[in-house]
Amino acid sequence: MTNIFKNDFEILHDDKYIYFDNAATTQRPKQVINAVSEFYRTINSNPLRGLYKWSVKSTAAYENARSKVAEFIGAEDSSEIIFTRNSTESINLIAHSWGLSNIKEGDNITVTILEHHSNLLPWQMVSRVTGASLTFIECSSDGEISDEEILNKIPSNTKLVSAAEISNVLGVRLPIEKISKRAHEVGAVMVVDGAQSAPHKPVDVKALGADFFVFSGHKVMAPMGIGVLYGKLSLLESMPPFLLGGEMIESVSRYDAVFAPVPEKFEAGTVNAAGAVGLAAAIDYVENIGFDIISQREEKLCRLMIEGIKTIPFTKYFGSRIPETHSGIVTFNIEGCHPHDVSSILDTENICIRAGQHCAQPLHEHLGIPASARASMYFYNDESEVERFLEALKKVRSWLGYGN
Amino acid sequence: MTNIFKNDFEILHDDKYIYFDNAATTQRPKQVINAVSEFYRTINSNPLRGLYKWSVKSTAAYENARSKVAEFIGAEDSSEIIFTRNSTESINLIAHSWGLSNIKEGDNITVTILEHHSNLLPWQMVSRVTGASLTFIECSSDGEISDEEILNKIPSNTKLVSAAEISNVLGVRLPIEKISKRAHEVGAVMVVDGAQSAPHKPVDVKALGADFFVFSGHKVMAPMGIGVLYGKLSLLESMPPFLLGGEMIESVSRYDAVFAPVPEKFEAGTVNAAGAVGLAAAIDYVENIGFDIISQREEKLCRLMIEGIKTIPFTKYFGSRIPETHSGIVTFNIEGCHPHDVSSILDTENICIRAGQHCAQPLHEHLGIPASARASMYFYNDESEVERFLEALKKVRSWLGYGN
Amino acid sequence: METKDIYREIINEHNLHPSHHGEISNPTYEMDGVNPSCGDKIKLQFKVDDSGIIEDAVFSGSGCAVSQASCDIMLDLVIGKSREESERITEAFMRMIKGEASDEELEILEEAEALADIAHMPARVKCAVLGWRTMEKIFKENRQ
Amino acid sequence: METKDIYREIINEHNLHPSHHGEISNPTYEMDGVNPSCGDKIKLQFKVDDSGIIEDAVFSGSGCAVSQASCDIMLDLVIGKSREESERITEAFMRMIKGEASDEELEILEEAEALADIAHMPARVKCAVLGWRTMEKIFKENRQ
Ligand SMILES: Cc1ncc(COP(=O)(O)O)c(C=O)c1O
Ligand SMILES: Cc1ncc(COP(=O)(O)O)c(C=O)c1O
Repeated sequence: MTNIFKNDFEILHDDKYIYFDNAATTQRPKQVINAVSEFYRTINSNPLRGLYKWSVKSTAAYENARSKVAEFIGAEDSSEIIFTRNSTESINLIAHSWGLSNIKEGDNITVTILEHHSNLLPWQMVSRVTGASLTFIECSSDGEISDEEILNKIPSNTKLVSAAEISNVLGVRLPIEKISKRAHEVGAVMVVDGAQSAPHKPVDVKALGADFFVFSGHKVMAPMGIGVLYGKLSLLESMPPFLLGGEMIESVSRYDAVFAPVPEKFEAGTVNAAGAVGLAAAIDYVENIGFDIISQREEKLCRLMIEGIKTIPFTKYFGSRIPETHSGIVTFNIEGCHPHDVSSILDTENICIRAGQHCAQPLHEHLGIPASARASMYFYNDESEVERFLEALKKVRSWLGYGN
Repeated sequence: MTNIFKNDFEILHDDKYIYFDNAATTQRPKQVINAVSEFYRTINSNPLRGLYKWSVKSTAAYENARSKVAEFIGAEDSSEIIFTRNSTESINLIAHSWGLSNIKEGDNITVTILEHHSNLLPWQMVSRVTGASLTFIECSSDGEISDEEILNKIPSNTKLVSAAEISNVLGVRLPIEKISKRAHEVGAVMVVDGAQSAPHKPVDVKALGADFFVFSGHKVMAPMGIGVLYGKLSLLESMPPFLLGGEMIESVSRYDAVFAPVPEKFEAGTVNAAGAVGLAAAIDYVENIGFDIISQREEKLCRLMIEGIKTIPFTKYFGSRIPETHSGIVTFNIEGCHPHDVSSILDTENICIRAGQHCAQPLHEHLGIPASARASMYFYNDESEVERFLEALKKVRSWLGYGN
Repeated sequence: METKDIYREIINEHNLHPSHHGEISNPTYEMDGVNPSCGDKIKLQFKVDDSGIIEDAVFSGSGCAVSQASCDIMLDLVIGKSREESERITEAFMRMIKGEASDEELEILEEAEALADIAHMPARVKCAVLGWRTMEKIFKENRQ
Repeated sequence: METKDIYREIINEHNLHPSHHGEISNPTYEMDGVNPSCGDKIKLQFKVDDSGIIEDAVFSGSGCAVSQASCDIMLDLVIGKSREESERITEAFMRMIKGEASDEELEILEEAEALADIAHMPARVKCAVLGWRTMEKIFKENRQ
């Protein structure tokens, strides 16, 4: 193994396997796995509640993770960081708490056609419950969003706009700054789904114009079961709690309760302190590698893969023609071969890719394809893997019974 | 270290510390810590979605955990098991999904005065939103619930009854079978909060008469961030989903979605497969020790502790006079000493106990005490620890400046 | 059998050259089936005579090779049979997919037995059973 | 200082024999403070003259030794001082608790300086600041 970027990832040491499903979930370096084990082996206890040393240390570790996340995405104050399970829960929290208490009939909610179901279904729900309209910003077949779309699809009665920073299907980065500018012009709140951006590029919630920003730990090498919701302090303070119970209270009587301040107000029940500690270790790991190296490697791999795909007959890829703007994600189809069969065949060569609609059915309908295959890479992937992948891809059609 | 029950718990190897806060969260044996690490080191991937070997194995590991949980609590079918983050989230799910769609003005909800806030606040919310009344089953100062209370406080307009199987303050077991019988007589749905029972005794949801049953992994030696909601299949099938997004769908269009069958319907976003695998390892661990040994040890320790406390002046304990019915939990107060100071002083002797209201403020008000101290033990604790605890307890008042 | 061999020996033929792909007019029963994980959609159309014999049946729609082939093989098997027989065959198929079928059950599955190895591709089981589940639903919703 | 020494040398005395525990009639200001994590509830009553000098002040309610003692020490310090001075003292106290106080700040804290070691008991910081936060609130909500 000559790829030093795999050193810390034991699961990747067996060169037999090529893991190209990083947009679904990333692998965890030993530093993250060990940070979690270490927590359990040395200071495990229920944070926030105990007055003894372990609990004080657990609390400090948990709050340190919160500060680290705040810094990682440019939040002003660590109490703007709420720990959740994943991006999906973060968005549901916004929808239930901010959405249902601020959006009314006659209002509008705008999303883009590129959204992951997790950033669509909660807004369908708010629209259904409140009677607000739901409007879609469309994109070109390459995933481009025009200025006119932004202008036209964010009408003045818009109360909330939600958009992914990077599409999990096309890898393209959306013009978030322009979208949030327009959103703020009409007085709407801007939600940014950073599930696919936080792992790949530096995030600055202020520069993005994000009033809310969400991401999932497991997509940035942290453990499963820990996610983040960033919200502007003034917004979070104005919102009712979502889940109820545990330490999110100030006082409770039989029929009523007074809630704790932000961020505790939104963290009901025993928190996942070990998960937060793992997320802190993952952020350290990312920052140690550096986003410059991460993007450089991803860009090189995307270029190699896209150039290769272009030479394979019957095979086409989706999204931008500029490989460097793919954020590690290359989605493609082979004529006459269903993506599920492509994935099964590649699996026989121990190549892990995803096939289906990638939780983005409306986008697939918009692009006019029933499903697609997706290879998604991270900095620990390398050129030899891309080459093996391309070799295998060339043979898929013949394995599926075609003459060529 | 002669206590072999500590062998697998590295954090407990340093005899300096006495961990008596097991009702807040338990410690994790190396088998659980390793099962999680092993998952990440060998098959980590996003389950349910992938068509390649790792994802197939992750899926199998995740579903195997589901079956194990189903068996552990006597569920009929593994699809009756929903993975959540913790008991709190499980109860909130029931409240939002079943509660808000089945409870109306004029209906009644009954809980007990012993409930943890997590099993109270969600029902306050349902009562507030729907206009249904909220009724409390009271208990005696020992934590006993009379048959009359059950009869009188579950009137015929009751739609839902929710009760903890074991109180996290008094350790007493509630007469769940009688409560659920009465609940079913009036046609109400029975929710059992098993956060404190699943770690200590065998659970059979059918024998309990539980339509829903919840517990937290972290209280039964599993990792943080994984919890369980059991629901009768017919109920779960009738319920709308709670959190939306990810793989809980069958199909999604721009304005609408069709949801997947149970249990996926209730598991939005990337699941915590590693957490579920850790929970499965914890259940194996519990079953390997055996509940007979677990209760035997807890009973012996409770007896020793309660007998000891009885001999210490100015010190009184709460709950049943029968030490064997305390489920490892001994809650007490020392006259003139605030529980927080007691806990801080014991911490100087490296004894970890909890002080405050233990998320059960209404119960404290009912018992007429502003706060209490709680020592909660598990099978890995031992007699020498209880003795050291009692020695330290005797000195607390003098450390707090009293002549005796 | 290895995945690639399953494709080569059984799936490809039925996927690329299905015998029962198409549409018929005036079917006795018609039913759509969806596999959310792959976005597959098939439509089954059955002509069943008064005595319950399946005179003709076709499938249409798009999907992966596994679902298409399994559907074609299924129709090969049930055309000319009674609904009771086809329900028995479906049961046998479902048990085979779970690796629980008896020798007799395997026998009545004829060519479909080759799909037994789908059990080694658990992620594809849903594809393999799509047609079968849809046929099952036709008969369930049209109890005589 | 070790936790037990903090109790012995400073907390116990003020907890068991507070100088300013009680209630007064006709206070200029009155304010409740709650510490949710321990269930502590205190009530502060202040008599402030026209020039803003704190003539008298008392606390009542129940709570842990740390909050009671800290409150008593605080009142020792501010009685006879102006509201501006007491606000300056509060600021110094808050900075001390975070371990950020300058030498001059520590000086104006006098006996309260002994509570600096509460910083070694992070879980008890909320108890230590309960009275101070409540006093802060009195002056904030009653700006002249
Ligand atoms: C009886 C009871 N119910 C519910 C809970 C809440 O559990 P969790 O914090 O894991 O959600 C607890 C523990 O804190 C408990 O003891
Ligand atoms: C753009 C985007 N949003 C949201 C999600 C949902 O993330 P999670 O499943 O971690 O909640 C994903 C990934 O699945 C994603 O790619």
